[in-house]
Amino acid sequence: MRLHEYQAKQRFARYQIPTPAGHVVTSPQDAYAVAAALAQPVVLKAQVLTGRGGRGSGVKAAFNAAEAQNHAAEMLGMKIKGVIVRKLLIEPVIKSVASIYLGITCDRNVSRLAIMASNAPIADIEASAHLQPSTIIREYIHPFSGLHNYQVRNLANGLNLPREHWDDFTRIAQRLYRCGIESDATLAEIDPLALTPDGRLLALSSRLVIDDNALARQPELRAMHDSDAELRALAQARAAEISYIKLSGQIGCIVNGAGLAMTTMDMITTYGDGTVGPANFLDIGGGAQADKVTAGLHIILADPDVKVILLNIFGGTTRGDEVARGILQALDEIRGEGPLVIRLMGTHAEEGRTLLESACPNDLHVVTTLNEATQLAIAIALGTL
Amino acid sequence: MRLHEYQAKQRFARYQIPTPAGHVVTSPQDAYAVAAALAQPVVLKAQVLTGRGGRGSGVKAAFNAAEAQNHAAEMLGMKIKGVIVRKLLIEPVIKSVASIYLGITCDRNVSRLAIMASNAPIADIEASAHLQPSTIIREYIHPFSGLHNYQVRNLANGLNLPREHWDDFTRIAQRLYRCGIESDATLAEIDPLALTPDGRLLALSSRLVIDDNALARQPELRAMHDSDAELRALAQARAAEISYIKLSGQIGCIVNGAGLAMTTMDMITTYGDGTVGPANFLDIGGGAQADKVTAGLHIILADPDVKVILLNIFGGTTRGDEVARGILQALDEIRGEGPLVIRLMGTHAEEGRTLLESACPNDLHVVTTLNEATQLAIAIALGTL
Amino acid sequence: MGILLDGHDLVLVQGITGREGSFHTLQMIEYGTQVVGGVTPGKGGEWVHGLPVFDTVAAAIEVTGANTSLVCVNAAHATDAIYEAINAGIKLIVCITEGIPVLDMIKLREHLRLTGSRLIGPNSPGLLTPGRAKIGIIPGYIAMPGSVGVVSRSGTLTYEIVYALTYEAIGQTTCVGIGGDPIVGTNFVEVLSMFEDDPQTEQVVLIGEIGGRAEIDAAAFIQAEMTKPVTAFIAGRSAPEGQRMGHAGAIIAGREGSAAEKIEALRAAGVRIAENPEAIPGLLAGDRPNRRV
Amino acid sequence: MGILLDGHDLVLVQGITGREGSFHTLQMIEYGTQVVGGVTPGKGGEWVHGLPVFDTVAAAIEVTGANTSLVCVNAAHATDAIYEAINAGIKLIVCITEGIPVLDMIKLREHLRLTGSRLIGPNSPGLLTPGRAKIGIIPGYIAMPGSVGVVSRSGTLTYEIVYALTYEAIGQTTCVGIGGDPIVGTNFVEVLSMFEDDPQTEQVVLIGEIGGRAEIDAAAFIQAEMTKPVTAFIAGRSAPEGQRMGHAGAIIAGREGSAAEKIEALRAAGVRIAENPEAIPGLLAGDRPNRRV
Repeated sequence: MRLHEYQAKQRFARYQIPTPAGHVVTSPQDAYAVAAALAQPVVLKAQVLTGRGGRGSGVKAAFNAAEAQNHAAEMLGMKIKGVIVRKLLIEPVIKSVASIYLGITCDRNVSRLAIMASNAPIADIEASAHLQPSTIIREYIHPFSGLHNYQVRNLANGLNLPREHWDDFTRIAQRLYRCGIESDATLAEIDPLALTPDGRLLALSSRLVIDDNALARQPELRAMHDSDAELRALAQARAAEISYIKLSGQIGCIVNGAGLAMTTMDMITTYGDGTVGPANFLDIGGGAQADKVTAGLHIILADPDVKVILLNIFGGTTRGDEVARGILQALDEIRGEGPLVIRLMGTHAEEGRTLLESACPNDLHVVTTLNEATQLAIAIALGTL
Repeated sequence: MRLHEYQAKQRFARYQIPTPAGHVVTSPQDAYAVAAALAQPVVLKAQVLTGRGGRGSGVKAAFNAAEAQNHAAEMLGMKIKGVIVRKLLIEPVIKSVASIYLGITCDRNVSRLAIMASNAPIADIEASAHLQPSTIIREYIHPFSGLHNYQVRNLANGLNLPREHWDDFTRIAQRLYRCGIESDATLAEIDPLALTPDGRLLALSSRLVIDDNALARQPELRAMHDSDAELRALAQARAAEISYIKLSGQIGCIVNGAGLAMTTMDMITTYGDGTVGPANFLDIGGGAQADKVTAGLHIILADPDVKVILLNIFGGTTRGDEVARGILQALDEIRGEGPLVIRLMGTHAEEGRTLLESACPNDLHVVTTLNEATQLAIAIALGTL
Repeated sequence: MGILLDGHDLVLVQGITGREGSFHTLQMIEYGTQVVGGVTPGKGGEWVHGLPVFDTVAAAIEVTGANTSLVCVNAAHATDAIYEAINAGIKLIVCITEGIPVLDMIKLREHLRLTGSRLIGPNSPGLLTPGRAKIGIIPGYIAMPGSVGVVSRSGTLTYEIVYALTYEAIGQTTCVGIGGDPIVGTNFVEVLSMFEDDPQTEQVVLIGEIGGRAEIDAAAFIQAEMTKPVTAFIAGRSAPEGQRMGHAGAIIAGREGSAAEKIEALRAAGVRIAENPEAIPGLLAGDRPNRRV
Repeated sequence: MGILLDGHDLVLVQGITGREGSFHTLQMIEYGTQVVGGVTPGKGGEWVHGLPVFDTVAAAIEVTGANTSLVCVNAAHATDAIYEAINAGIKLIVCITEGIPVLDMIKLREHLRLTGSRLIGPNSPGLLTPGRAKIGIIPGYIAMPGSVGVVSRSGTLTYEIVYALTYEAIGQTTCVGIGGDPIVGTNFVEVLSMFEDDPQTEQVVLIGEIGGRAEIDAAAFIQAEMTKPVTAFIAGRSAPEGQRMGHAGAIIAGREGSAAEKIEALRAAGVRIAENPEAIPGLLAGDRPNRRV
């Protein structure tokens, strides 16, 4: 779960990581007031949770309060990657004589956290954790003894950071580490950490991504999640505890199991041959529970791109007839329209398929193999059936 | 550094370890008020830092406020092992259907913390850490992965604690562990942890001993130290960063180095043969700094038992003449009275001894060997010189 | 006989009194696994499917002599259960729990390095030696005894592929799900190495997916150390960058972890790559009977 | 040649620019130790006694080839310095720092177990091989080359006893101070074992004190494994229970750690016990020249 930049900075402030004096506003009037109070050039940052936000069209500078108000009027309500901007973070423009990247993430290949620093921005820290470009200085953090000061000094040394800033840099890195660990962050980064003309180190931009698996023990952070600032479908999926990713094709997929869902997606892409593709990735999890099928159908039916739905269930230890009854119950609740291809496999799958075919014949196609299912869905999407 | 029981309980409360609703008072009137407000039988506990306080004459029960006031009047101002009682902790008397000992300390022999539990009180947990009486259930805590819940369940199982209390017991043990670790405690104990008739677990008595070596990074705990509640000489020694322990003999010792100080003490005891003994252990540390000699002399001269002072310095890499000048400077500052035996060894020790002999002949005896020094001091103490 | 299970496996189910734990215990017993007991703290003394339940793993081992454990405990308590199993001396631990926080796994992984215990998972469907025993939740009916070793990061995709093999009458020695999390107790290379050493296993099917470099490491190992043929399928060729595809571990970060990269590395190591799961049986080495079951 | 120092010791001083660090660096150089440089974070590029100062241990090793380190850093930064030395590959680390918190030492001790580095100390005077080299603060003039190994938990008491030996013209192979803290990197048994294996060492003097059971363990080792005679002195026979006697480690807890208990165990293991330090030379085995220096 990503935090907004302003939320990450609030969290940083609790760990005494210095950040600019920022405020969040939701109206142009407030933007004027905040900029006027700051009485210096400001930067306005749209707070949306799409990709690596806080860059591009989502950031504007203003020399005075009036300009800040104008920018805010423009920015509030605009869409960034489909999400409406509802909040702006306004901060003073900070001059800097040097910019440092400092970030902590998990390097899964060595099963450790890595702390990385660079004199240039790092585009993608998770990737950089393993790749080793020479411009990035890196230290692995021992899972038990933690981040040592000497390791931070190694970073400072590698960055050629003037020594009078080493103590400051060490404190900030240790606080970032503690903040990250105590927040169950899979990514904690400062980009850039600016060295100001008067010799302070300041976290100009910040990013915290919280491990979804740890949200249960991080109630405070979980409560910070802003579902208004992400796509509606994502928020719905999160609530239903299913995994959903919007793609650009026409075939809505509902699959149990991540690997099988990706495989379904891959096969649609291959056989679709550039003309037809998957509308989404959607994994309802290993079992085949009716409520998750229902939630998945809800999300996909709301997607205007979808022309046909492909439901691919491999029942595992769940009996096929039970799965079929669950699907029928879900369809009954939804009462959605449009063609549906169902591929059902597993123990007693045949009974399940019979049940499905007899119960609900209109627009419903029941098949056995993955190949059949994919090609049938593609044919329906192309209108060639 | 030991905390008062009330301080330990305040600390426990911060970690949500349940304790009785106690208050500290410094006057009989306040004792009346607190007992009246509690409106039930109370226990008054003298808050002094001598040995395993909070037991024996330092604890009294009262059935009502008037009785509490009377007890308080008696207890406040009384001396326990030489220390005046200035504070009383007043708590409601808690009924219990079972009492558990629960404590965490370092078992130096395995270089780990051990958590121990028992259905009977443990008189000396540090000793018990290694000794393994069968009534004590024990789990070693891995320094990196910490205390696991399953380990606490092993304790609960061994105690035959009814299962409905396991979750509660686990929470309390984990909190005690966190409190101990985060307080740099060398001992964190609840004795007893009472099971009340209504099924709650409550820390009736608590003890926290903080690692002296960690006080620099525990400023809040260091500030809690109550030097009014320990012997004056101990407080002085602590302030001067020298190590002092009062003993019952007549020969005041000032030595550099703990091992050498103990050896000096041992030799006085042996040669003193039951008639004369060391008045104290006093280690000014490995070097031979003048300010520590001064502080040591101050403490010893204030001890009415002392008949003669034995200063035993092995100079190590410090030159003997420098050490001698330091001693002379200290003696000059102090202008104390009474006989003094000085044994000075190390590089250039002879020059040092000459310097001492020529500078300050009255009542000052300069010797070379440990045997000479000890026997001379004993002779002086016995008046046989 | 297959790998990991050696016929002397006395299995404990941690979380046996739960809905899942109880269900899969029965499935395992029916499949022939020697389940000897279970552990649920606070429920010691109860019985599930005729098996004794204990409060602690230590007590369970003392009574039953268990040496293997299935951890079927929710994410909040799963690592505690695993530490308990490790520190009580259990040698093989299979964890099916999904959703263990990554920082917990980092610590646990380090702890495992220092002990003699092996963890399969977490977020693993477990392992199954057809006709003999299974630990975990892989459905028994999809498999049959034979000479193909299967190792996978997925759950239902594994079933799909094992079923496809069985459908073509191609049996398996052991099917191992190593789990879909970014940090797991046992990786591809370790399982490949066991298959290489296993006299029953003649060839191996590897089922990978996007994210991390486990398949790249596997390719390096196959090239350097393996004599047995390997066929692979990699899921997620069409996955977008930077998105977590269901599995916590399935995410392409920058240039790293894409299916293309992995397929290339495996091909270079001499591995045959299947375009889809149903193509795998046809790609296997040797003359296999192609009859329907 | 003595133990621990092997003649190829290239020594780094961590904290070389401090008052103590600088002083003892000079003392070590004068005694013949090959000190090759120092480390003080933020002072790289400076020079002390003609030796280069580096910001990090890694840089110092790269330039000087150091394989040994003296940690002469205050308690707040000492463990960081030790971890830095360990993780940079230093094999022998001597730490003279007093006052390291016990929880830090518990962690460090565990970390040391997992690495190939040896720590002497903390709160140790260091070690000295007479006439050859010393690492730490043991004064050189108190010692002379010979065949007695000395191992001790104390500082000045060690000097006292080594000096008493030298005064009687009884030379030493190596003098090792293992440190007076409750948790130290190297214990009596490890050093005794090195003396047992060292061809130059003919007998050993062990200087113990109250607290813990290091001397009890030593007694067991002496009885079971040692062929060379051992003479011991134990400080603190008159120490009261429950009081920390200067050294963090010197405390009698209940029935454990008393001098009487230790003396009894050592005696039972065939060790001669000295009643006071000056009695040690007279108790040593063999015909030793008894002339004054």
